[in-house]
Amino acid sequence: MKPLRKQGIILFTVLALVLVACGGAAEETVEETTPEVVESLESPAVTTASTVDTGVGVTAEACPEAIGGIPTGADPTKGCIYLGLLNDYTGPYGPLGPALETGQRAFWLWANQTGGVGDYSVAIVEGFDTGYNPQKHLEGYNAQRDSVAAIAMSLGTPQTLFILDNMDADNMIAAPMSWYSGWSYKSVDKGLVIEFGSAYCADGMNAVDWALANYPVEVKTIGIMGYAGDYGGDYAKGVTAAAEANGLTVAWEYIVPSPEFDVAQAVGLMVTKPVDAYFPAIGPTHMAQVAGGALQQGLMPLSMMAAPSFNDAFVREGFALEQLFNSGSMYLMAFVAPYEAETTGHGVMRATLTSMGIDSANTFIVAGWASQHHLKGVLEAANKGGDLSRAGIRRAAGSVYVDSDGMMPTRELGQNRADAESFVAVPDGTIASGVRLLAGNYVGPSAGGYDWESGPCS
Amino acid sequence: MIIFLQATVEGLSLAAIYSLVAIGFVLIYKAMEVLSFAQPALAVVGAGIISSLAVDRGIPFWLALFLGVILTGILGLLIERTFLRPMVGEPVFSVAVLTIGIDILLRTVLDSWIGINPKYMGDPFPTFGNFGAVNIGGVNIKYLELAALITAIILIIILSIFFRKSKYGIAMRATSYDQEAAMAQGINVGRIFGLVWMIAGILAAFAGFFITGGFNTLSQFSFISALRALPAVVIGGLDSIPGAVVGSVIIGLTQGYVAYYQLTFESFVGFSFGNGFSVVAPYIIMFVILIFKPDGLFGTEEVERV
Amino acid sequence: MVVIESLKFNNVTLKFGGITALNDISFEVKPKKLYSIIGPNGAGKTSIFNCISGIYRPTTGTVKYGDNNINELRPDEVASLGIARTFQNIELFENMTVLDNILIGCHRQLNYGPISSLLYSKKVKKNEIQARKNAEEIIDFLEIEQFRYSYIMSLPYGVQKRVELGRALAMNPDMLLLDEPAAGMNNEETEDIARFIIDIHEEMKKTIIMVDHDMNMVMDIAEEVMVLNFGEKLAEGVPAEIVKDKKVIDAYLGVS
Amino acid sequence: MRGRPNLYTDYQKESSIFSNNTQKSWFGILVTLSVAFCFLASDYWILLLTTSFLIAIAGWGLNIVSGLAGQINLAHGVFIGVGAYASAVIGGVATSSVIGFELDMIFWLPLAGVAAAIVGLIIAPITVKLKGLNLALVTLALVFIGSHLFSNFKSVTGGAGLGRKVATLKLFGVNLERGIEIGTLYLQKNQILYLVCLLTCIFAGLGVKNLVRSKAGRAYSAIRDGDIAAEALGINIFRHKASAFALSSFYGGISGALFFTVSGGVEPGTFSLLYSITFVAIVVIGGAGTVLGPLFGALFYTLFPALIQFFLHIFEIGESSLPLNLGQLERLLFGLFIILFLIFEPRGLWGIWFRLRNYFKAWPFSY
Repeated sequence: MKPLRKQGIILFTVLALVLVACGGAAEETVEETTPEVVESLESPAVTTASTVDTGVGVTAEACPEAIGGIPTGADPTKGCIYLGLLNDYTGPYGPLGPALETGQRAFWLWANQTGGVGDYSVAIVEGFDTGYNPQKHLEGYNAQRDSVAAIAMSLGTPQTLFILDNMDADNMIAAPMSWYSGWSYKSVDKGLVIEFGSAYCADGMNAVDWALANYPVEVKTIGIMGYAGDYGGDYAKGVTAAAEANGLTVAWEYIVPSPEFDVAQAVGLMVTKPVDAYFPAIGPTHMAQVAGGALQQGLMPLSMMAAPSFNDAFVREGFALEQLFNSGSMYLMAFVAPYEAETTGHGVMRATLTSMGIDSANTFIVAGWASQHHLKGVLEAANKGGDLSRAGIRRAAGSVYVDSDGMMPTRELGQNRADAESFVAVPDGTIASGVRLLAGNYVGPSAGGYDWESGPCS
Repeated sequence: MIIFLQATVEGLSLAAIYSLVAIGFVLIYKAMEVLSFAQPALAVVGAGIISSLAVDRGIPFWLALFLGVILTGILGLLIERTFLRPMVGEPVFSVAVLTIGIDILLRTVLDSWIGINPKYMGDPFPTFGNFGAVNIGGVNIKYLELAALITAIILIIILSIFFRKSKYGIAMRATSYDQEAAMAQGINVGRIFGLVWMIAGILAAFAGFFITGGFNTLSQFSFISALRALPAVVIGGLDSIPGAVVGSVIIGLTQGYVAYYQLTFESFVGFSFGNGFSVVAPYIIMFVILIFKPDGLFGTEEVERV
Repeated sequence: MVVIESLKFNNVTLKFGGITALNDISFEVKPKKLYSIIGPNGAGKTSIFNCISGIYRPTTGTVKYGDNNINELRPDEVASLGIARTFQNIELFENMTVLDNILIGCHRQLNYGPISSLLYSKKVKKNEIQARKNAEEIIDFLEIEQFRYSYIMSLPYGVQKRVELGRALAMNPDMLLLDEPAAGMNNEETEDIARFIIDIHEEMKKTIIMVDHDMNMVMDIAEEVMVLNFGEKLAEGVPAEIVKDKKVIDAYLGVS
Repeated sequence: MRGRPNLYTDYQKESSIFSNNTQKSWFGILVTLSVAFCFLASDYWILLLTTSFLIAIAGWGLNIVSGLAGQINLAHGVFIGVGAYASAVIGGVATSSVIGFELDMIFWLPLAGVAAAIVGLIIAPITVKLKGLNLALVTLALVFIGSHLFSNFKSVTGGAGLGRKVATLKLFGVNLERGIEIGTLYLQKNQILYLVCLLTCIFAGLGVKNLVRSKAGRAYSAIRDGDIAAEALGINIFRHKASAFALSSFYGGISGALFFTVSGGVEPGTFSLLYSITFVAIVVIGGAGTVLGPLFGALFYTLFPALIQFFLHIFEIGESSLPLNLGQLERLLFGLFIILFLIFEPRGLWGIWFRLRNYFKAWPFSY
């Protein structure tokens, strides 16, 4: 007999023996992984139950006192609901990831101190660094899926889409940190993504409408640059739609995936085909390089930035482009009213942050905080319905009224309709948050006339 | 036409930067037959030192630049002494991999210092007049680009005088020609190796500054720009300094023209080369040239001896 | 058994840039001869070997082995015709054992590809055991048993020379090119090598071309001798004639 | 006969993989332990070891072309990528943006290797002409050209920043995505993958061992140590360099197919220069040109982060008190290990093991 074949047989024999021998030990894992799939997403969830079923990620033991260096504010007499966190610490949103996380942790600190969710406090586990990469995002999801009831933040559109099938199989819902218009439609998100704020697509339309109505210089030719498959595509769709409606010329569209965005090429476009206004939906690092590069070529067109393109560091003293961002040619679409806004939610947030010793008015802390309101609403509904298993939470997310203390419009989740009320702001170094709100809950004629029930823009 | 000139200026300034790194590669290769993959790391470390001195410590920029360049040179010297010296006589492959190790070492320390927010050099270029550019007949030339061009030309002139006239320069030429004969002539070859690394470090630091100066900023990805000097060296031939310069010009201009004309060209021919093409174009050129001239355009052919 | 062929140089000239390494060289080595090429350093002896084994291409002229124009072949194709060689500055594979070096010599006789290698099929096994037997015979013949598992770098020079001879023999060649087999050896080692060469020639009936500048050994064992100087052929003939040739004596005395 | 390691009673024994019963039983014990591991260890450790096996396979691949045949290849990651995408296309699910045929693992696993090998052969006419540093530089260019193609070949790769899902785990028509029940035994997906990778790893290792103890392996080493002498011995350099590249790519392709099946998705940005260089470093640290080296290197690479944490724990060093974060510390030490091994132990971990083994063979009689 060939030695190889002989070895193969030995190997298989050993394998088989060990498999049989270990058979008993592995048995108890069966029930844990057998998935329970929700029969109907439309089935009524919000009933009042006396006992609460729980599942993965919900424990009778109390939450730890602090995770990630921030207190959870958990009640030691209550159980704990764990939430996953897929954050970016090293990729293009690396500069913003920690701020988002601080906002989220601060939110649950406040929520736990004010009663938590039924008999439970809520804690976000240690964040997983996804590097804004879909593959690592999935790895992070797999690392956390067996220990969390839902995901507090899944950063990025393509990344979240990438794990959607797995989320579906696990009945895992997630709050996104992305405003893709698809999140509002079950055909795209399978009812799993708990969206908040206006979609990029609506922002894109409102950006065009607002600029035409309010910018002192006439805009005729525009350019669009953005990250493909990401908010760039969605924002570009909105901008294109509004440009068409208003008879503007789109001179160029530079939409490439974020890892391939070439600043030299973007600047090259602005030089070779000058425009009156451009609509960037890129990351902050690239934004500064593009704006600075264009300026060095003597170009300073109107720039209507999608929210993720801006970082309040741009208007801080000592930043080389401070003057440019304060020059009145740069505007941004904000996802939520800035730190200083006068709503109940903003007030509570400011008080909580101050009590934590955080005096930063960073826009991304606000975004992080705001992102958790709807998730809390869903968890509360699930608790009320007596089912805090993942399937129960998913069912609850299918139809629930959520409110954010005035931070965002009150709305019903699970409706196939995207939000269109945008915030328009201008960078302003004299304000703590770095942005001054110019228009809140703004809906321009393009977004107003658009049929939002028709499905996602891109 | 103005756009063409603009692309040419951008390309030439890139060429200047690449040639600084490329000459460092060639010097080390000529003297020791070592291909140093640590060169791009030295460039960004140089930029890091300048930034930390000028911005974090508040030292006047010109002094910081001077100190940064010298310190990077000394770092090169130290690397040669500690890591390269024990490897004399080892196979080229081992030494090349070793320099990859050095590259990882240097960049890890630097990356941890950079963090996630890009660093500025504190240079005077962005705040000059019209945000640091001069307009000549419609062509915008950034002061930074101008400085890179002038610095590269001056350094190349200084180096060629150094090799022709000074005692050490002549000794270096002798060493690169025949190591053993040089030793027999009483040249301290070890000292020459150190000197070569020091010069390479100084050149790299200048390149590092021009890569990251102005709005370009120093980030964890800056080294990729310096790495593009590698195809320049290969195109020119590993052991030829004029080759390194020519190679750099080829690579720089390619990148400049691709950045400005790729999209126009693609819409003309109706075929896309793909996103980020300007970044791979140099490598494709290098690939093609190596197929036809395995020793580069100016490299010496190896003769086999049995 | 393949018919043993004769080797013919027809007006071979070899130039490197401005230097002429070989100038219009012609000679013939008949089958089963022990032919020797002598000459001072730089005379072009090794260049002749390099022209035979395909490392250098003659600038003009042809090298024929039987009907084959071997000046057009790659080194491995030349080797496949049954021409083995050793090198002046020992080109053994230093990171391997003596046994492995000799087994590499058997490369040509092993008839299977890399995929079979990977799977180690029955055929491979049979082949390998046969090769191992052949290798052992050569080890026996050259009396290097105690070095079988030693790494080359750890061996003395004389033994390395013997191993290299063994590696060439392992190819089971018809013609053996020996480049200074006795260089750098003491008298005793030289005698050993001479004995091996004679055995190879007489018992194994192989054609041998030997390059050396040790006149004594060459004159003792060679059947025919060619003398080179500065790339030119000075003389050719049986040893007894050559030692009397005035040009040869001049050249040798002039150099050494 | 025991205790006399270099005494063989016949040639068959001498050329076999395990020359004595002690070695054979050690191998058996190791395999048994490895199989048992997946039922005893936590998911974390199972994943870690699965990764080690796959890195070892890729490492062996690189070792064939670089360690054995001495051809520097800085683009091994590209071949791994080719394997990953081949398997994703053959075994993956088609979506609106990417193609996929949802075939069985018995198709996609070998074909992934074959696809990578074919790419290796296609570029062989270029690579075999070059030697040493020039070859290294061409492969460097390959890294950039390869990742450019990966990023832009969207119907296959999903595009940069987006990526695609990989092959589904289906073997002999049985879908294993949700685990499988065999009688009373329940195997989770990660346990199945662990066993598949272990098995592949064992066969890959035996393959390398077979290679070095027969014609092709010896020819590769000959080319590495002296290509002129090798040619003079009748070794066709072109064919052997090309076959070394093809075999190496085959291993890389197999590894890539399984590697990304374990992570679930693959994004073109993965196949960067650093990714390829990591494999070079793993082979160097493990011991280039040796059979066990890449396995040692792979285990070292995947386990040393855990080791660092262990030491930090023992010496009660808090993560926050370090000047670098853990990831950076790992990278720093990794770089340092490359340097230290090259300077002090060019034969890598294998060299250390070799000396230890010889020491204990002679124990208690030291020389």
